[in-house]
Amino acid sequence: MTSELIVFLVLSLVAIAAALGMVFSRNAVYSALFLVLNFTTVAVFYLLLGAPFIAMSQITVYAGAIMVLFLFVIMLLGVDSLAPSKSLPWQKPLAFSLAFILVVESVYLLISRAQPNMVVTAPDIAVNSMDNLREMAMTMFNQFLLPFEVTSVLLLVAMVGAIVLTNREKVGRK
Amino acid sequence: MTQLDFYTILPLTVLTVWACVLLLADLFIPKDRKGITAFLSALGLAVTLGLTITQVGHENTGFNNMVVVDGFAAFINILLLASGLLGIALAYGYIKRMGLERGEYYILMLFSLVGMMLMAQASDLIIVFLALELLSIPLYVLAAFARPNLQSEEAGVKYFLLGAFSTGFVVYGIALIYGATGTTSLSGIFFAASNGTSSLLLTIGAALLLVGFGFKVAAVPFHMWTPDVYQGSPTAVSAFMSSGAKIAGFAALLRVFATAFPSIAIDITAILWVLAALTMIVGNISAISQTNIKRMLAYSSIAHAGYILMAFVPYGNKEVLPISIAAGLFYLVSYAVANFGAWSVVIALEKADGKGLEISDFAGLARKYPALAIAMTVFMLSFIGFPPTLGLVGKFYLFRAVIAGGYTGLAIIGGVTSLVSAYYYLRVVVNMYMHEGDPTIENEEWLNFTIATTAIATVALSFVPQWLFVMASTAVLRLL
Amino acid sequence: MHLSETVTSGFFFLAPWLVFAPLTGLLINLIFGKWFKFSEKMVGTVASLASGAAFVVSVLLAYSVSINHGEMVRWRLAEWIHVGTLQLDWTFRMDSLSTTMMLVVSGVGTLIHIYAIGYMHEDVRFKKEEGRFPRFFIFLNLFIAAMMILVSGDSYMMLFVGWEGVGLCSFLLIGFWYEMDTLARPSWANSNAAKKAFITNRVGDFGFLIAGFLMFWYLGSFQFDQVFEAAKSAPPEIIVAITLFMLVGVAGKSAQIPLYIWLPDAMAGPTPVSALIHAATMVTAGVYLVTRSAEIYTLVPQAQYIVAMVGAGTALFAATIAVGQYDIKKVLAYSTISQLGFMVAAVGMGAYVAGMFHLITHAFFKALLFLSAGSVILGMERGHHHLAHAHHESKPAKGKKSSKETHDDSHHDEIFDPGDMRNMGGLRKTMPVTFWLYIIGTLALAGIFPFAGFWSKDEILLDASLHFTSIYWQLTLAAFLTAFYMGRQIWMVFFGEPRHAAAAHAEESPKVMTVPLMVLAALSILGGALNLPFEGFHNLGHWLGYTLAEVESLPLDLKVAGISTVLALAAILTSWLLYGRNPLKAGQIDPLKRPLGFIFTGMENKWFVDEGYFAIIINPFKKLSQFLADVIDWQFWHDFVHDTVILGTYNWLSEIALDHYADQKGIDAFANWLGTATQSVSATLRKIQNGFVRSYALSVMLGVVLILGYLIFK
Amino acid sequence: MVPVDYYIILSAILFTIGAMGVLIRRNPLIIFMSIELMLNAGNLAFVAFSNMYKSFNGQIFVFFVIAVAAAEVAVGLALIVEIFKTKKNINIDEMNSLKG
Amino acid sequence: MKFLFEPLTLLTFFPLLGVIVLLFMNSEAKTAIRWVAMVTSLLTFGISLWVLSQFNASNPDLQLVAKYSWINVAGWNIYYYLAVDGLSILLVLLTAFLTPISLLSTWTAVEERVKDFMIFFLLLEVGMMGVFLAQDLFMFYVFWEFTLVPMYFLIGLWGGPRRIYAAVKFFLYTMAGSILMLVAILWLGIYGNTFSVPDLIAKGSIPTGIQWWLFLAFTAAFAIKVPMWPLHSWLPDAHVEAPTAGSVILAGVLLKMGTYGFLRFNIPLFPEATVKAAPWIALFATIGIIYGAAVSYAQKDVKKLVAYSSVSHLGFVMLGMFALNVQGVSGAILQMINHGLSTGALFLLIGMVYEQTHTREIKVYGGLWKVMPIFGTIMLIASLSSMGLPGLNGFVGEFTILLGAFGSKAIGSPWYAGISAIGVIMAAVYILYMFQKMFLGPAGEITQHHQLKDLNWRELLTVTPLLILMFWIGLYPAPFFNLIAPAVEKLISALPL
Repeated sequence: MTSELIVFLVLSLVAIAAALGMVFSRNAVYSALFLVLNFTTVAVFYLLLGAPFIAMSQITVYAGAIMVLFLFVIMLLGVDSLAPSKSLPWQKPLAFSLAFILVVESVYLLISRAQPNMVVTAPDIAVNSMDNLREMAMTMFNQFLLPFEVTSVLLLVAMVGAIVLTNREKVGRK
Repeated sequence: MTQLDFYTILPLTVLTVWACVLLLADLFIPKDRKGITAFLSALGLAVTLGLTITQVGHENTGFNNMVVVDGFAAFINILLLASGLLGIALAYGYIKRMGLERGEYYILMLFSLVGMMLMAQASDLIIVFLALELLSIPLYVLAAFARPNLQSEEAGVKYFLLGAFSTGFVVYGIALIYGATGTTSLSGIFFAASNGTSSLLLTIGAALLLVGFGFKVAAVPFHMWTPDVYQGSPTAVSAFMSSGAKIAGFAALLRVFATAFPSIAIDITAILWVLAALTMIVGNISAISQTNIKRMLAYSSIAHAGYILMAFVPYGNKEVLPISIAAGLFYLVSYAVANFGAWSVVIALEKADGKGLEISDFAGLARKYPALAIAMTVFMLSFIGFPPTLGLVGKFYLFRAVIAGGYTGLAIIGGVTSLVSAYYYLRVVVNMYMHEGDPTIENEEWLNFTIATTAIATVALSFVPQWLFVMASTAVLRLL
Repeated sequence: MHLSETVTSGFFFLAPWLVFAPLTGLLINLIFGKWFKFSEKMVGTVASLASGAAFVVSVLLAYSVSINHGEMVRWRLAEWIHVGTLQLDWTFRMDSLSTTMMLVVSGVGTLIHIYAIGYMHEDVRFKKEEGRFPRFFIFLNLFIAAMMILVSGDSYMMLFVGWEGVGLCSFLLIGFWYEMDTLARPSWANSNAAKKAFITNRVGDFGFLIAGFLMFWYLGSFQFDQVFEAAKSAPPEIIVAITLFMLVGVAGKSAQIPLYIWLPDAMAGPTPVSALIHAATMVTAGVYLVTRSAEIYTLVPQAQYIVAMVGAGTALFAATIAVGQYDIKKVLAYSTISQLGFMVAAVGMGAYVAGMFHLITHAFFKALLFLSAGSVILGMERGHHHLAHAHHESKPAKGKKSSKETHDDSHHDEIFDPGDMRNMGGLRKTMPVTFWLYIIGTLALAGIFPFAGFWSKDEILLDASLHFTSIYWQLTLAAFLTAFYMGRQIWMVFFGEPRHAAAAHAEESPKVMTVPLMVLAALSILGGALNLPFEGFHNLGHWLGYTLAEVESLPLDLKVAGISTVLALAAILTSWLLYGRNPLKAGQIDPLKRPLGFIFTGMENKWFVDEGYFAIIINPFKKLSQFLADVIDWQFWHDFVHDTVILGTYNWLSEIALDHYADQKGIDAFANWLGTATQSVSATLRKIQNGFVRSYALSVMLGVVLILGYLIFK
Repeated sequence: MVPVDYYIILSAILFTIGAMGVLIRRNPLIIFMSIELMLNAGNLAFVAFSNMYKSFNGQIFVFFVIAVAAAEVAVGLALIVEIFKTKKNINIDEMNSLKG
Repeated sequence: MKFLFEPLTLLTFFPLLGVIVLLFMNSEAKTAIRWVAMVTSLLTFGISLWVLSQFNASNPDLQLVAKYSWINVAGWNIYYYLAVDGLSILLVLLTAFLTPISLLSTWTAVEERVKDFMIFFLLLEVGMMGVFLAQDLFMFYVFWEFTLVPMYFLIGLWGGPRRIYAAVKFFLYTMAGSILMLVAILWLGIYGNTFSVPDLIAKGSIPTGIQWWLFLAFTAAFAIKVPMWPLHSWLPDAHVEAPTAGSVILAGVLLKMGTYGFLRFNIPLFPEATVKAAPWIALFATIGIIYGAAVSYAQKDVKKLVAYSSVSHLGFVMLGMFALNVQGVSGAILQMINHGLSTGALFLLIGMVYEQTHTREIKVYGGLWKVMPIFGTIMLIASLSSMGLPGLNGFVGEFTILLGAFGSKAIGSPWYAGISAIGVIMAAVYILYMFQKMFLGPAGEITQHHQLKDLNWRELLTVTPLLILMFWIGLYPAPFFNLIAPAVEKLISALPL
């Protein structure tokens, strides 16, 4: 058992625990914080996998911007917990069993049937360097130019949409 | 980046730029004259349509094989743009009447259309993914456009949450496909898959992707948002969604599966078979007990997704596929035309206070507005697949293709469920003709134009369907 | 078109006019009658002339046949049904047999037409339906036409056309007074009788049809000669089957056991109809059919024996019933059945000439009897009418009486049956002409020397005595009963004192009625001359010999003739002892009632055969069809299977996917019916489209899990 | 060395947890967060595969996914805020005026 | 565009001209509308007679062929293919003949939405003509389904109290059958690479096992339409609720589409299966004959009685057709016409009295003949024709059918015909029951209390042509048999008997 493996396992447990915490915590704020923890852990994985740029994006965009926005909305709405629900009593057990089956399926699949046999290489210096980043930028603005532009349009649309939805000046139909 | 690259996305670019310009221009258009935005949007669509037509017959890839221009894309794009035009026409009076008149309505539609068109042209899963989002996000907003109307907002939230949920599956599916093949390019996947890499991972990735598309086209069991969203959204949005999103979804489904995944056809075919059968059965049966016309049309759109899915079932069979897909496209056209017509009639009857949406509100329509009733009857007959409408020809082609593919059982299910469908479609006709009532309608010229155009097209095209079918076949031949 | 090349001369070209002549009369009356407002006389004259023309044609044809030495001649009018090997034509066949029938039909028919002018004139007035007069003659003419088709057809199928055609006319004429019963009260009785006749005949026709099918597929044709030719080489069991199925037809048309039941009811028709159709002509069609088919019957003696037994059985059975009847026409009706039994027995025994002979003489004297009976009935009606008028006029004077009998005014016609012999008595004084005519008819029927009936009946008995002893005794007994019930009738009707005021006031009928009767009476007296059983006098036998292959010409057997004559006289004597010596009083029960007890009850009630048919066939059929229609077809198949199962499943399926399920009681009930197991399934499913985002997501998830499961574990 | 399988298994578990969260929570915000978790799981798988193939493509895809997620968040939160303004409540189980 | 000038195109689509004219007419001008429809249908009848004059009776093949490629892509080969032969000529004439008669019967019966009524009626005529003339399976299917639509409206808009139920049921039942037929049609189209029926027949040799399935699929559609027992459940509803003209056309022509379908498609396309199925069809036909007759007898509604009698009568048609010999098949074709005439006449007549009394319950009538002598006489003739009295048309058909079925090699047993012949007796039972209870006997409630008028000239004119044909066919059917004989011979000779 190598050190990376140990680190991986520990971080995995943290990530899973954070995810479960997010899902099960009563308080929405806790959920959001658990999710931030999870995102951070995952960012570490990205580093381990030799993707520093993505790791940084993860921290800044996800854990930073997006989650802050979430927290902001949670605070704004002021709803921190809901009373236990009477509706859909069978929803939970069913969800658990489906989730369990899905996990079993995927683990079974990955272990026994479809092995992408390769081993993850250690994050060497070369990968996590500026050269690497430059390389990536080149790819992105050459090969992936179109998606990039589409993404920009997408963000614009999202912005317009958000404004349309929250702009109250022009009241719609009664 | 070459000229050629830009040529491939020329119509898209024009439309996007036009939408951005309108976004700004809209600020200067006075509140009571938002019709100008509508006309300008339509103008943009018309120009784009012209440009797209010039692309017919060309075959190019662009942006490092991210997008393609081919007959298939052109066919779908023309269909989408036509839908867009109809969508504007039927919305023009409606949003005014409902007090929703805001320029963003049309602009969001244009953006959504950009996403749809991009979807048809995509030849890389990245583009597919982004296009899917680009078409969806404006639709989420449009669904909730009638805020603070609770139903509309609820529709928006439901659509959004479930859409995002299905996006999760799409992302994970693409990840698995990438894991199996090392690429996201459709042709790359095809080559990798042909070389026999880890096909199960690929299959599962493809299946998850199918879930995403299934959600967009409202295939059972991914359909459940549809009735709620169609009912809650402003009717004009439902009309646009039920045609445009469906066309785009099917276009992507076809493009992705036919070009990237022929090697795993056996498994996917089995899944598609079940999906198609379930969709037809559940869609039609659920529609029976509906009393709200919007919900009924929603279930009807689910059911028709099932029929179109049938065309995809034999997608691994190289001999049958061309006619099968062509039949599917043909059916898509016949569905879209009748669908727009039917929704337009619903719009004509809808009142500003949200009344007039029960099927019983159609009672007596034939006596008071015979032309409208005849048009609605034509649409209903087309949905059932009855002469003399395009729907019959569509079903005929479709069933023939399915039988030729060796799926007679599926064809029989299709037949029996269309029998079931006759039951609820006829109820509309019964209400219009055989019950007494005193309906009032909104007489809006563009709406009437939409109804008349679609009704005439539904009947007239059924007598000369050949050119349309030839077009569809040619489109498919280029693709395959 | 002339089909027989050897014959060139004669009036055969007139053959189609056998049918066209009466049809012309019919059409004239039908189309122009109303237009030009034909008087009753005019209508009657046209119809009689039409019928008379048919008679003239018949005479000419018979003459033509005779000058051609009995050679059969066929005259093809048109093609009828030509399909593959089935080649049916409208072809007339003239030979001695068919021309004989033509003569009888048109001859008796014409006389009855004339008689009916007088009869119907009064009848429509008694029934207060004067507008119906022309209709009667239209139907009569139609009947003559149909009968002519029957007797002149050259194939079994053309015969069948006439066969059903006369059945139709019978239906129409029995139901002529369709809105009343025989006593002119509003009732379904007459129309029931008409319907019964038609349906019973249809049962017979069914046999005829099956016989026809067998004939076509095994003998290859319907044309008489071809059938006869082919029959010679056909397997006998087929011939037996054909002949027996044909016997069913004969039983239907000629009122033999077990299908005779319609004939007594058929007396609901006006009396000329009873005389013409239900005595003289139509009912003898069966006898004609067997005679016509002599060549195939001869091939299978076992079938012949059955035919003879049926005939003899009918003769005896019907005679017993006749003894117990009170209605003057009912007696004659059963008598007719009985006499038809004689004829069928005769032709069954192969005594075709005897059968035909009896057919002819019977046509004369039975027509005479019926028409006379009609005259009696009308006489009674007149008497009653007269009485009613007198009563009516005198009523204001008898104010007391009308206050005492409050119902007098509304029921001033108390139920009076002019045909009931118990109301008659002593009519010989008021209706002398009719009386004498009736006597002649009775003697002829009873077989008293030298009346026509004596010769023809004797010939049958003689034949029977030579061939089948059992049949001989049955027939002899029947002959005895015949004389007895006719004697009973005479005593009851014409002798003694009037038992009802109407009888006392009865009036004689007019000339237009009595003259035809006289002609018939003459024929009844002299008809025996047609075929006297003496060497050189077998005229009819000789004549029919042209057509029939084997003809027996038996001499008179004094033993047989003696026995029958003695028995007949004894029977008349017995009847005198019972009814003549001490005439019945009004309201007195029949003197036979006491000595015979339940046997007489059986006779009175026709041995309860009608009731039996009701119990065994008609009511079960009604119940079955009610059950099929209401329960099986409507409640089960239409309502339950379609509405409940199909529609219910439709709705149920759609409801379980929704939440409306619980609200809909009807569907709930249906689900209950399906059982609790399905309910629990639906209880799970019904929540699905519940508006909850999470549930919708669950559905997506379920789909994913299932698809992956399929892919991984398949 | 950590086999790629491990990362994929981890991502699968995270994905499932996210999906489960969507199914069991009633707060749309948490549901939305669960969806973000699902996307994240997908991203993790992408990066792992990207590493396996020694290619940037996977990473770039992840970049786009993050961008899309941001866009979705903008619209999604706007929707949720909006319905809260109308309903004064965001319990997803009470958003069922549309059903049947 | 040449196809537009084919005689059969003209015949099929001529009523559309009337529809177009009607569309532009003021819907209040009722009389003018009636006349336009009437003239259109009469001209169509004239065209059908002209087609008859062009028809060569001795030629067993398809004639006046109009065959043009219509949709021809990717091996579809759908033709615009109209033609007529001995099997269909009589039905074409019947359609053209009954339409003006039905229209005439609506002259006063239909007062509401006259324009719509006439439009639907003429459209129906187009559909029916198309069904009988189309020789391409696709075209046939289009027309076949199309007839449902106008009929649906005719029942649903101008029908009785339960008209909607009846209309929907009619629609769904018929469609249920045709769905399976559609699948079979498509299978055939793929198998033969063409939808043209003559080409498919010429190609022949469909494997027997598959033939059986295809036969069943086609049978599903046709048997429901006929309707064969036990699929008749829609018929009483449709007949009872339909307006008079609708009933006439429904009984007269629409039901024949089913029997015609067997004749045109099942028998020549699937000869082996046909021969194999013959005893079964005969069995069902026989049950239908007896059952229909028995059920008729128990009806209280006169229209229902006649409706059930159709089940019985069409049982005869099926029996004769599947006798698969020349007598049976010819008889069956003629019986289709006969049934159209006699049952059509019965419906017309019932409609005429219904117009005055607004009830169809048998027991409230009685003694009608007395007050309506002409009506009664005509009714009697129609009834007698319906029960197969020799000398009238019904007999010729039933007799040849039973004769054919009795000796049929394909059916293999005379029992079916023998038992069916009992149906002839039962026909007398229910027809006479109906006639007696309505026309004979003492005057019933309705007869007493209504001032019933006898037929007027228009009504007489409506039924007289039917009466003439009844007598004509009954007495001299040769011209009719001559028209169908060669085609029937050809049909039979191709069977593996």
